[in-house]
Order: sequence, then C-alpha cells, then structure tokens
Amino acid sequence: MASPEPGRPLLAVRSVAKSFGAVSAVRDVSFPLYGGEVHALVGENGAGKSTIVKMLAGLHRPDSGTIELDGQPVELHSPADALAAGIAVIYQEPTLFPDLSVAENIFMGRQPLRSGRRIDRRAMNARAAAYFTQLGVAIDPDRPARGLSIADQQIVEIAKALSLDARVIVMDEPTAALTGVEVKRLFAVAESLRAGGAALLFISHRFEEITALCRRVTIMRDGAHVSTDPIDELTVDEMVRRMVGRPLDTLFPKHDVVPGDVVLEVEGLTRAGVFADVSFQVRAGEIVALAGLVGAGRSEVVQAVFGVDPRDSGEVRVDGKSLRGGSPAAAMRAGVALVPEDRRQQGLVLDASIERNITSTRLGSLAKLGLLVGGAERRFARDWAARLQTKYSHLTDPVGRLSGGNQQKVVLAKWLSTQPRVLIVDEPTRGIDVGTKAEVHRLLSDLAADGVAIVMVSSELPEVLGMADRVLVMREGELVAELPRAEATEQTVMFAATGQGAAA
Amino acid sequence: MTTAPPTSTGPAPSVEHDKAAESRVGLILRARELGIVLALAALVVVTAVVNPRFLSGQSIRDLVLAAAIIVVLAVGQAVVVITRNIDLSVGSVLGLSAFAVGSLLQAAPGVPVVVALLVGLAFGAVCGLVNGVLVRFGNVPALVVTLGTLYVYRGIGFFWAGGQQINADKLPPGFLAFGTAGVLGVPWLIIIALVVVLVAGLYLRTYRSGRELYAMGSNPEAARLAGIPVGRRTLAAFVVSGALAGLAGVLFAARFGTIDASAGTGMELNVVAAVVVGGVAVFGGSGTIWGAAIGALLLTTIGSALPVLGIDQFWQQAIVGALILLAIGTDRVVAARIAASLRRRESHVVS
Amino acid sequence: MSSPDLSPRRLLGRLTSWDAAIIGVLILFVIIASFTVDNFASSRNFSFLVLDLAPIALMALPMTLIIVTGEIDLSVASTLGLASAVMGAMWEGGLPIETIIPVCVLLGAVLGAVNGTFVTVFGLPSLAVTIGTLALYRGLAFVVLGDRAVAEFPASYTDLVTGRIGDTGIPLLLIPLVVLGLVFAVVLHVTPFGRSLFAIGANAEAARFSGTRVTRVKFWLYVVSGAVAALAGVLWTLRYSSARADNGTGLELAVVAAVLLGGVSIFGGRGTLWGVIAGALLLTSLQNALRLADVSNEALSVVTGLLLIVSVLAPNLASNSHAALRRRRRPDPPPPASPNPDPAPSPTPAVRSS
Amino acid sequence: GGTTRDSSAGDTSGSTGAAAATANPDAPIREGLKIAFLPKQLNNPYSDIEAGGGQTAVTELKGDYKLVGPNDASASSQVSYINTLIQQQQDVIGIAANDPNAVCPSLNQARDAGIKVVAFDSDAAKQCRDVFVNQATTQGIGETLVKMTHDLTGGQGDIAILSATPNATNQNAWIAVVQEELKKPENAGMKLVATVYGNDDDQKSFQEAQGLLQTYPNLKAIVSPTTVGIAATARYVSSSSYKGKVAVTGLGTPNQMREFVKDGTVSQFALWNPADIGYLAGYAGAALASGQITGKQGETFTAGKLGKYTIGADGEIVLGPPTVFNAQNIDQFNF
Ligand SMILES: Nc1ncnc2c1ncn2[C@@H]1O[C@H](COP(=O)(O)OP(=O)(O)OP(=O)(O)O)[C@@H](O)[C@H]1O
Ligand SMILES: Nc1ncnc2c1ncn2[C@@H]1O[C@H](COP(=O)(O)OP(=O)(O)OP(=O)(O)O)[C@@H](O)[C@H]1O
Ligand SMILES: [Mg+2]
Ligand SMILES: [Mg+2]
Repeated sequence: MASPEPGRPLLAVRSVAKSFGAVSAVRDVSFPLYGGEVHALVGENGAGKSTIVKMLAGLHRPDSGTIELDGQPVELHSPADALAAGIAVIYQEPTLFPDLSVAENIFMGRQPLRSGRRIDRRAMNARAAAYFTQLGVAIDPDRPARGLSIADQQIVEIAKALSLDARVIVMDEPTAALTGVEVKRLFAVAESLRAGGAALLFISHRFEEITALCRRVTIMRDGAHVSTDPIDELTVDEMVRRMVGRPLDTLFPKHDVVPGDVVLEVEGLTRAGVFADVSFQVRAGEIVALAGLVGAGRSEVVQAVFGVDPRDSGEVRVDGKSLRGGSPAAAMRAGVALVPEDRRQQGLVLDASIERNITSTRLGSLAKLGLLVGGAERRFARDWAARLQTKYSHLTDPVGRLSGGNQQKVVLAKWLSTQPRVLIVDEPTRGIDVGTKAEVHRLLSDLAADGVAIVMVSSELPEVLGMADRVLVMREGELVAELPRAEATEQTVMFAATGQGAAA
Repeated sequence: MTTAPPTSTGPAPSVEHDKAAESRVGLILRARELGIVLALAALVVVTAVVNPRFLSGQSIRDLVLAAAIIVVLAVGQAVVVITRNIDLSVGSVLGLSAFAVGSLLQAAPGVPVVVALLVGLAFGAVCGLVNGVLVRFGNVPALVVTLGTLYVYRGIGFFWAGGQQINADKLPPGFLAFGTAGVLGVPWLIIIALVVVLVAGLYLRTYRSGRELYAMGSNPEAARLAGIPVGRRTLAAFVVSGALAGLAGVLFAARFGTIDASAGTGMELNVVAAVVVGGVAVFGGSGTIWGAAIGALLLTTIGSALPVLGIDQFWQQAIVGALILLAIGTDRVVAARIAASLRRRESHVVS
Repeated sequence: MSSPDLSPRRLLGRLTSWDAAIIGVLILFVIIASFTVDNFASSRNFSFLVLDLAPIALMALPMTLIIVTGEIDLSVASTLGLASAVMGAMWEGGLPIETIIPVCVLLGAVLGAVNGTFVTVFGLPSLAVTIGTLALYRGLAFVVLGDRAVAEFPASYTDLVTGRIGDTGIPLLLIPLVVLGLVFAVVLHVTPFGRSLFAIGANAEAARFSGTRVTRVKFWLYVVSGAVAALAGVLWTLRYSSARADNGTGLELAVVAAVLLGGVSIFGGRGTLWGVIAGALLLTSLQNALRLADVSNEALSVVTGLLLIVSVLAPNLASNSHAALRRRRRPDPPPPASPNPDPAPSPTPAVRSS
Repeated sequence: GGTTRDSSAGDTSGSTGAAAATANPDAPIREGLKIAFLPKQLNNPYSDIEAGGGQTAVTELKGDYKLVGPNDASASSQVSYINTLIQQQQDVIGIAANDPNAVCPSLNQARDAGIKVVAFDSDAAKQCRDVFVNQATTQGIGETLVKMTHDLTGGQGDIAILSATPNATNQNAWIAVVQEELKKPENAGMKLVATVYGNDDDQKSFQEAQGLLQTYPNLKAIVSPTTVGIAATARYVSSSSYKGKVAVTGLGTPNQMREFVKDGTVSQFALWNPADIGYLAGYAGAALASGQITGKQGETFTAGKLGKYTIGADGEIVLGPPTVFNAQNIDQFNF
C-alpha cells in the first residue's frame, strides 16, 4: 500500500514548547502529519508525547510555536476547538462517563436527533452497535460505562474517535490495555481510516506495532525533538538508541533460578460471575505469568488473592498459613504485595505527593512511637524513587503530574518497599517505555533471584514468554492451561487463551 | 468514508442490542423510582384506610397545593445536583423573592399575577446567577458558596423586611385567589408545578445540552475533554435552580398570604432530602426529574398524613427521618441488583 | 537522583496555604477588635466567648476528620439535642448525674454508629444519610422530652461548665477544649491513621488497595463524632441548666461552616486541624465582637456567609492570577536540562545486581 | 449515691440578686438610664410592637433605649445577648424569656453586676428577675379564651387548640387553665379533642389546621392562643369548605385578623395591647433602677399614661384584662 509521497501536510507542529513551572515538558518540537498516513511518535516516559497530544487536543496552549492545519496556523483554545477543527484524540487514560450509557459516551454532544432536536436513542444505539461490530466486540450500547474493564473502556474510546470521522486522529498509547486480537482489529480500523485520507498520530511503546502500522516516525527525548524519518529508513535498534540515548541491554534479562519451596498456594478460588475454581501454586524464586485475553478475569483473580475483592469460596495460603479473605491488610502482613492494573484508580493517590504515595504502605514502620516525625518519610521516599530511577522535580509534587511511566515506577516503589515474599504484578509494564521496561524486567528477575515468589498478569505475549518460568492461561474466568517455560510459545498460549478456532 | 457504518440497516448484533436496551432501560427506570412510588402508595392507602377523609377532595387539594411549592424547588435542586453541585440557598432565595413580590404587590396592587411570577423568576435567577458565578469563576465548591449565600440572602431579607410582615389583607385578592383557584378545578399552583416538571424532565432526558448536565456530573474532567462548555452549563444550572426558587417564592406568597423575612427558613434541607429520596445521586450523574418530583410529593404527603393518622406531634419529625433513610436504602438495594446483573452479562471479544 | 532540599520550599507552602491565611486573619481580627470594640478584650468577655465557642469547636474536631475522608455528618446538632433531651429525662427520673453523663456520651456513640452503619455497610451517601438522621434524632429528642424543659441541674456541675480557673479569667471549659484539640490534631497530622484519612479522602480505592480498612475507619469516625456531639449536648445542657429537645437546632451548619472556613476541602483529602480551630474561633469571636458593637443580627449572618465564601474564594483567585502571570511571562529561555537533575540513568545502589 | 435531683434540690444555680435594698417610693426617676429590650425574637411583628411601646416609655423617661435579640426564638441565642448587655453595662434589661431557666444563670450574672431585670410577656424563673410584667393573669386569659369559645359554639361540641411551640411557657400555662375551665359544669358540653403545635411558623400552623379539620369531622371551634397560629388557621378556614362551619378564635392582632373578621371567618378574638406591655416594662425598669421599687409585693409606681400599678405576689405586675375584638370595635385598633 505505497501511497504517493504526500505534498503539503494536513497538520504541522511547528517548534512548539511547553513548560510546567520548572519542568520544561516539550522544547522546540516540529513534525508534519500527512493525510493518508500513520505517523508514529516515540520516546521514553516523560519525553513529552502526551504533552504534545494535549496541545493538539486544545488542553494545553503551547508557550511558543504554532500548530498549522492545511498550512494555516490555528489557535486551539479548548477541546471543543480541536473537535471543531476535525482533530480527534484518544487519550492515554480512558475518559468515560460511568453513569451514562456506552452509546451516549460515544456520541455525547453529537447525539443523532429526530424531530424537535430531540435525541434519537434508537438511532444512537444502532450506530454505536454498528461501530462495535466494526471493532468486533459485543458491548451492549445501552449498558452504563461503569464497570467496563480498562480494555472495554479503551475500545469505547476508539469507537468515539471513529464516530467523529475526523481528519486528524491522535492515539496516545491506545494499545496499552489491549491484547493481540483487539490490537489487530484496531489496526484494521486505523488502516481503513488512513485509506480514507485521514492523518493518524500513533503513540506506543511497542515497536512491533509501530513498524507494522506506521510510515513515518518522530522520536523525542527529554522533551526535545530528535528526528523524523520514514520508518523503513530506521532499524528498531536505531530508534531505541535515539530515544534512550544509549544502546539498550537485553529486554528480558531472565536469570535461571532453582525454585524453592511453595510460598503461595491458591485452591479452588471462586467468585460468582467473574471466575471459578482457580487453583495454582507459586514457589520462591519463580515467576508465574497469568496470560489470557483481556476480560478473562485475571485481575479479578489476583485481586481476590490479595483480598481487595471478596471471594465466594476457595482458599489462599502463604507459607502454608491460610489467608483470611477480603483483607488486604492481612495479605500485606503475610508478605503479599499487589501492583494493581489501573495505576490511576487503584495504584496511586494522584493529588497526593510522590513522597506520600511511596511511603503509604510503610507508615507503620516509619513512625516513632506511633508518630510520624522527622525526615524518615522523606529519606525513605527519596531512596526508593532513586532505586527505580523515577524522573521527578520535587518529592512534594502531586504524583499525577508525572508521566505515565514514571507514575508506574512510583507504584512499583511503593510496593517493593514492603519487601514482599509474594509479589503480584498486574500489567507491570503497561505504558512503559523500552528502557524502563528492561529495568522493570531486570527488577523482577532480581527479586525472583532473591527468592521472592512472583505472579505476573500480562497482556503482552513477548513479556509473558520472555519472563515466565510457567504460564497459566485463563479463559472466561477459568484456568484452562498451565505451560512450563519450554512449552510456552506464541501459538500454544494464544490457542489456549482463545480456545478452538479462535487461534489468532 | 469507509468508517461511517451503515445506520439504517442495522447489522445483526445491533438489533439484539436494541432488545437488550429496552429491557435495561425499563429495569433501571423501575429501579430508580419504584421504591418511592411504592412508599407513596402505601402511605396514602394506609392513611385513607385509617381516615377516609384523607382522600376527600378538599384534603387532596390541600396536599397537592402544599406539594406544588416543594416540587418546584426540588426540580431546580435536581438540575443542580445532577451536575455534581448543590444549592443550599434555595430556602433563602424563596424567602427573598416571596418578600420582593409581596412588597411589589403591596405597593402596586394592580400588577397582574403573570408579572408577579416573572418578577419572582427574575429575582431568583439573579440570586442563582451569583451562586453560579462564584462556583464557575471563583471555582469555589458549590456547597461552600451556597452555604454562604444561604446566610447572605437570608440576612439581606431580614435587612429589607425588618419586622415588617405582609399580611393577606395587604395583598390584592386576585393574587390570593391565584393561590387557591385554578382552571377546571385544577389549581394554578399545580398546573405550574406540572409544567415545570414536564419541561425540565423532558429537557434533561431528550436534549443534548440536558444530557451534557449528566455528563458533567458523571465525570467533570471527561466532560471538559468532550468539549462540553462546562462553565456555561454550570452557570445555567444554578440560574435555573435560582429562578425556580424565585418562582416557588411567588407561589409561596400566593398560597400562604402572610410573608415575613423568615419565609422558607430551613427549607433547603427538605428540598435536598426530597431530591435524594427521589433517587438523584448526591454526587451527580444520575437520577431523574420525575424521581425528584415524586420524592417531594412523598415528603409532603408524610407531612400531612401523620397529623391525619393522629400520630403524636412529637413523632412526626422522627418518622420523616426514618422514611428518608428507608427510601435511600431501598433505592440502593435495587441499584445493587442492577450492578450485579451488569457484572454477569460482561462483554467478551467475539471470535 | 534526589530532589533538592525541600524544607524551605515546604515552609513557604505552609505559609501560603489557605488555612494559614485564616489563622493570620484571626490574629489580625482579634488585634483590631480589641482596640476598636469596647469590652471585647475583657477577661469576662473572653470566658463568654469560650462558652459560645465550645459546642461548635467540639463538634468541628471529628467533623474535620470526617470531611477529610470525603464524607460529612449533618446529624451532629440533632445528636446534641437528643443527648440533651435524654439527659433531662433521666435527671427528672432521679438518676445521679454521674451516671447520666457517661450514658449520654455512650448514646451519642451509638447514634454515630447508626450513621456509620448506613454509610459504610450499606454504602449510602453520607450527605443523604445524615440529613435523614438529622430529622430522625431531632424527632426522637421530642419524643423523649416532648414539650418540657427540664431544669435545676446541680450548681456543682453547672458551675464547672461556666466557672473559671481560680480568679484568672480563664474558663475551666478551655482545658478540655485545648486537650481534645491537641489530641485530634496529632492524630490527624502525625499518625499513620491520620495519613490514611487523607488517602481515603483523595482516592478511597487506592487506599483500599494499599491495605487501609476504609469502611472500618469511616465507621469509627462516625462513632467518635456521635460521642463528641453528645458530650457537647451534655455541656450545653449544663451551661444553660436546661435540657430541651430543641437545644442546638441548626448548629450543624455553623459547624460545617467553621470546618470549611478552616480550609478543609469539602471533597476530602485536604485540610488541617489548626485551620479549623482558627475557623471556629474566627466565627465566634467575629459574632461576639459584632454583637458588642451593636451590629444587627442580620449583618451577622451576612458577614458569616461572606466570610465563608471569601475564605475559599480569595486563595483560589490568588493562585489563578499567579498562574495567569506565569502564562503571560513567555517565552523564557528553556532550562538547559530536563526536570531531572541527571538524565543518564546512573548505576543505582540497589536492585541492579549485575 | 451521686448527685441526683433530690439530693441537689435547692442547690440550683441561683442568687438572691440585689433585692436586699429597701424601696424609696418618692425617689426621682434617674435620667439617661440605659434600658435594653430583649424580646423573644426580632423581626416578629408582635415582638416589635411590644418593643415599640418600650421605646415610647424610655423616650418619655429621657433614657437611652436599645433593642437587641436573635432572629430565632431560642433560649441559647438570648443568653449570648444577655452576656453582651452585661458587657455593655446597661442599667435595665427587659426580657421576654424563651426559656425560663436557660436564661437564668446569665440573668443572675447581670443582676450581680447591678443590672435590673424586668421580665415581660413571658416570665423567667422567679429567682432571676426583679419583676414580671404580665399581659394579663394567666387565669384571666384562660377564662377569656374559654368564654369566647363558649359564645361561639353555644357551649356544645368538639374543640381543638392550635398552640405555638411545644415548650412555649405562657401558651402552656394558658392551656392548663383552659383545661381547668372546661371541667366546670357550664362548659361540660365542650370537649377538647386535640392540642397541636404550629411552632409559631405560619406554614406549619397552616398545615396543622388542615390536619385538625380532616381528623375531627365534627370540630366546632379551633382555639389558637398565638397570633401566628390564629392568623394561619383563619386563612386556611376562609379559603376552605369549612368556612362558616368551624369557628376560629384565640389571641391575635387586629391588623392580622381584620380581613377575616370582615369576611366572617372570625367573629371574635382577644388580645391585650402589646405596645402597653413594653411601655409598662419600660417604666417598671426605670422605677427599679431609680430605687422607687425593689420588686416586693405591695410596692407601687406610676407608669406614665397607664397610671398607677401595684406589684403583686412574686413581683408580678398585671397589665389588665385582655380586649375582645369583633366586627364592631376592630377598626378602632391599629397594631
Ligand atoms: N500538568 C503537568 N504539570 C507539571 N508537569 C507535567 C504536567 N504534565 C506533564 N508534566 C511533565 O512533562 C513531562 C512530559 O510528560 P508526558 O506525559 O508528555 O510524557 P509522555 O511522553 O507522555 O510519557 P509516557 O510515555 O509515560 O506517557 C514529564 O516530565 C511530566 O512530569
Ligand atoms: N470494576 C468492574 N466492575 C464490573 N466488572 C468488571 C470490573 N472490572 C472488570 N470487570 C469485568 O471483569 C472481567 C475481568 O476484568 P479484567 O478486564 O480486569 O480482566 P483481565 O483478565 O484482568 O483483563 P486485563 O487485565 O487485561 O484488563 C472483564 O469482563 C471485565 O469487563
Ligand atoms: Mg503519555
Ligand atoms: Mg486486568
């Protein structure tokens, strides 16, 4: 699909800059977006990608520089302006109205009308349903958005962008929460949009996606523009080198560890309507991956193990001692830690400072005579932030200001600082750049080497295959397969995860 | 554009979605208002059994007349609450507008009722505007702003009225008649209340800007991203609530004939209670105007049923409180049932 | 990669924060009032002031904790009333006051537990629940004592409440106030429990995922709130030596006003107890001074209202204009390096055991 | 053991005040007396009329008049005002107590500070005021109420009372007398079927009236011994189908009731002239402060246009019998 070398760009970013107080998030960045072409924007966490996105969305005004549409400079004062200018944005974090129906979420402010400017609900639901069929998912358009899994939320976001049929479509890590099947569908859609003449800006930390989808790539580092080239003139290694600023050491640094005794035992764990009769064991030093399609119920399982979700039946044992259900505190005392799937909702208190977030799990031990006095917290937080190489300007800044990846590091710091015996990580590298990814992976294998039992929920097959000693596959709330490292391959896992015929 | 999906010939899945849709909508509607309607019915039946006169024309008339005022207030309150705000100043606004209209009519008895109504509306709208501006531009939480203006408006009222009380004999008979008379036996107050409920209810359910109010309440940040003019809508919501409070003030004056500076004191809590009992979520995003109206009706019915039931004076308030708890309790139970049903019918990638 | 030393910065943050502003306003006001309003600075007036302050300040302490967790308790004044009514009924019944007082406080705890149960176990919005119990408890108060007003409480006790320390002008009542204030302040600001309250207020789910027993914490807060409100009821009854069902009607708004005035965010997650105490003091001393200056009652309510709004409005406007300034000031030469002191990942002490 | 009601009987927070001094009947009235009035509630028409009378008196006496008070009729807020008045070293406090006991401690502090306390309209506990200006003897009012009801109902049928707040001191006293009177043979035909409370709130009273009429089909009369209650009741009845069938009477101001007397809803009701209460209280206060009287029974003083008054038992000064208003005389009054 070699479309002719395009002429004038549909949208052009011209040497824009943006700083937040002391932090200069973006400096002198320029790149063109051509119609009928998908353009990749890559960079480490905190490189400034989302900030650019927010400028295109009319959320941030550039401190300097301009954004040009059809060669004309445009002032985007508000999201409304951006929409009016035909720019649709899929944000890094889903932005839905939990109380409203999925269909209304898609068409808010643009609902199809019938006589007397009244909303035509039938038409609205029908069109929403049509978009879902196009995306190949069956979400009831009339169901409230509350309770959708992150993946389903992301899909609704995509449907929203489709419904805008905009000329410029910006996707900030749309695939972070998706698994193979959905990603394939998303790509099909993106492809048809491209063919329709739209210009797409695509942000992702997964290079296989970028090389598969994009024709041109802009690389950023620390807020500055590094380069913009056609994709086929760059190797992945070159891209990585440019964005990280150094050659990357292996992505999956797996030590071979001889597993120790069983630490975590889960037996017949059941929660009506979500998952049933889940049993597995994890030994000290082992990394066990929970694979499966999104919505398989993996998060629910680990959350029930940790006790944030209730369990209807079944038992969880740590070091042979049975764990009281529904009590995270008990789990923590037993040495279990859970790095949750949704960092903004479950992992962090976004308005609270980085320091407060990191220390939140350790206050008891940081207190003297029950009182939190002196600089103990500060020192502790600074130490752990440093160990995970978190990028921040002040420990007292609200953690919400950090870039996605750095937020994830804070969550990891918060839990690793509890020195757990059993570490459960749910989508540990979601939205994390290659550099950090390698860090996290090294971290996990080091922890395993130190005898920590690790359960890893991940929707990224390479990660699962690269890191796990054993792979447990879930489908529709049931444990359907257990594959030792040797037998775990792309095919075997997908086959188990999707069941007959659905082998992706 | 290949992306524009066929809308007319809805593909297979969308059809079955529509069926699901119907059932779901029905379920939720029933869920939200069912509890209250039942409570209301039960109350009326019991009272009527104990004392048939409760269903006499006169008494029903008195009941709905009393309800009309609080219903109007509840509608305004619902609009504000749905946007994740609250308006505690309604009681004071009512008092202020009642007194304003009262003294207007006292000064110029010739003024037609319609004008009086409009004056009340306008007066309330201005008070609402002040609230709205403070919330919107000062970004002060609505609870704080309106708690403040609750004091301020009341204080202004006292300044203005002093000890003066406007008695029935000072008000033009035409206006007082408006408080009780009506067309074909249906009192004006009730007609007005019904119109308010219908218009507001329809608007919030079937108009884009109406739905945007829900969106704002459900997730303010997302509302901004969706390009909804959050500021303007907030402002509008408060103006509406204020205006309706003003209108209620006029109705109050017409109904009770005696107006002093303390008219409507403490009403704000009843109104909020009515809205909450009516199934409007305190933190916005969900609930209906109908619900709020029924909630208001229920509370008023309790108020006038208890004396009829000959229940000891001192029990009344206690029972009202208990019923509020009961109402929101049942509402929650039903809501939980829905959530459960949602969890079960989860989406899965079709393969 | 440690951040620069923050202590001066934090100090600045403290000083510019809005509860600090309220404290400033309070001090300023007291100084001005003592010079301009006759009899304001007298020791007797001070004791009157403390007497007026006591019930509001008392109930504001637990209310602060509750609002910090993002909930609210509008039933406190009714709890006060019910406690007072029960106290009266028991006193009439000839029970010794030494038993009555603890029983009343216990009753308050139970009433609080009822609120707590509805809010946590049934997960109902506290605003709605406590509006319900606001009516319920006040109603029960009337059921208990009806239209009667029980009086003639023993002078030995009433004097305890209204009395002063020796011949100093300092009212006895100040002692428990100060003690409780300190206790609550310490709990809220320098204990893990207090931290968890802020976390709950800012993001309850995240708090739950960090092992905080969110529902349990909230439940106990309501219990404490009820008990303290009942204690306020006892003091109220003794001060006026009159137990009545309608004691303290409408006080809940004053309490909430004091808390918000003190700079606690109504959405939870933010606020300090110092601010609240200052808020309560400002509210009462303002009213006291205005009354002494023969300012009419109307003016009182207007001023109270304005004060409440301004106390939140002012800091917002300040920060807004500040931000606006920053936005206009452009384009300043971008800082050479990234926000982070040393971008190149330095070999870190821990975890990287390569 | 412990402190119980009985064990602490008599040990109530009270002080004798400054009543020790002896009266000097012909002491001159001091000029420039600071006389403050603290009615039940400000911005209440009735209270304002009372205070108005007080103002007249104080001006006549060349004193310096002040009116303070809460907007809600609650005892506690009155106490704050008493404290303020103490601070301001007034000479006389005229108070209509919202709760006889709640105001007691502060009133005694006032008297210890040498301030004379005149209770008017609604008494404070005896041991904490010097004199009480009573609008009419409780007995007198009770009897008048029953007499009017008797006239209206012909002494036959159900009657109901719509009172003010459940704990309003004087209303409850009057109701007690009414109940006594009804026991008398000539009133045997009338049956008091209910007593309800409108909390002196117009709307509440209005709804209570509704409730009464619905609950008691053969109600003959509603007696409302409070100005707010009677007005609300009359207004409801006049706009309802009960007009003419059910009699409304009680205590009300002519201005409020004029309309309903004219339209025949109400044929007679009673009240003393509230202005005179304030007026008398003003003079009594001045007399106290000037040492003409000390509050003992039998002492006498002159109250301007109202003439000579004698202090009765418990320092009570009675204004006189209430006036009964009807279609004939109502237009002669304007308050
Ligand atoms: N509102 C804000 N206030 C202050 N600093 C901010 C704000 N938003 C972003 N930043 C800073 O700007 C820099 C760029 O953030 P941005 O979110 O654009 O990174 P990103 O490239 O999207 O990273 P990721 O891939 O993790 O999403 C980061 O250092 C971040 O801390
Ligand atoms: N808060 C919630 N309320 C109701 N249902 C939920 C909620 N969260 C998830 N679900 C549903 O439960 C099932 C499992 O959720 P989830 O998507 O977390 O599974 P998963 O295997 O962890 O997928 P992933 O982790 O890749 O998102 C899905 O069908 C999802 O829609
Ligand atoms: Mg980003
Ligand atoms: Mg998950």
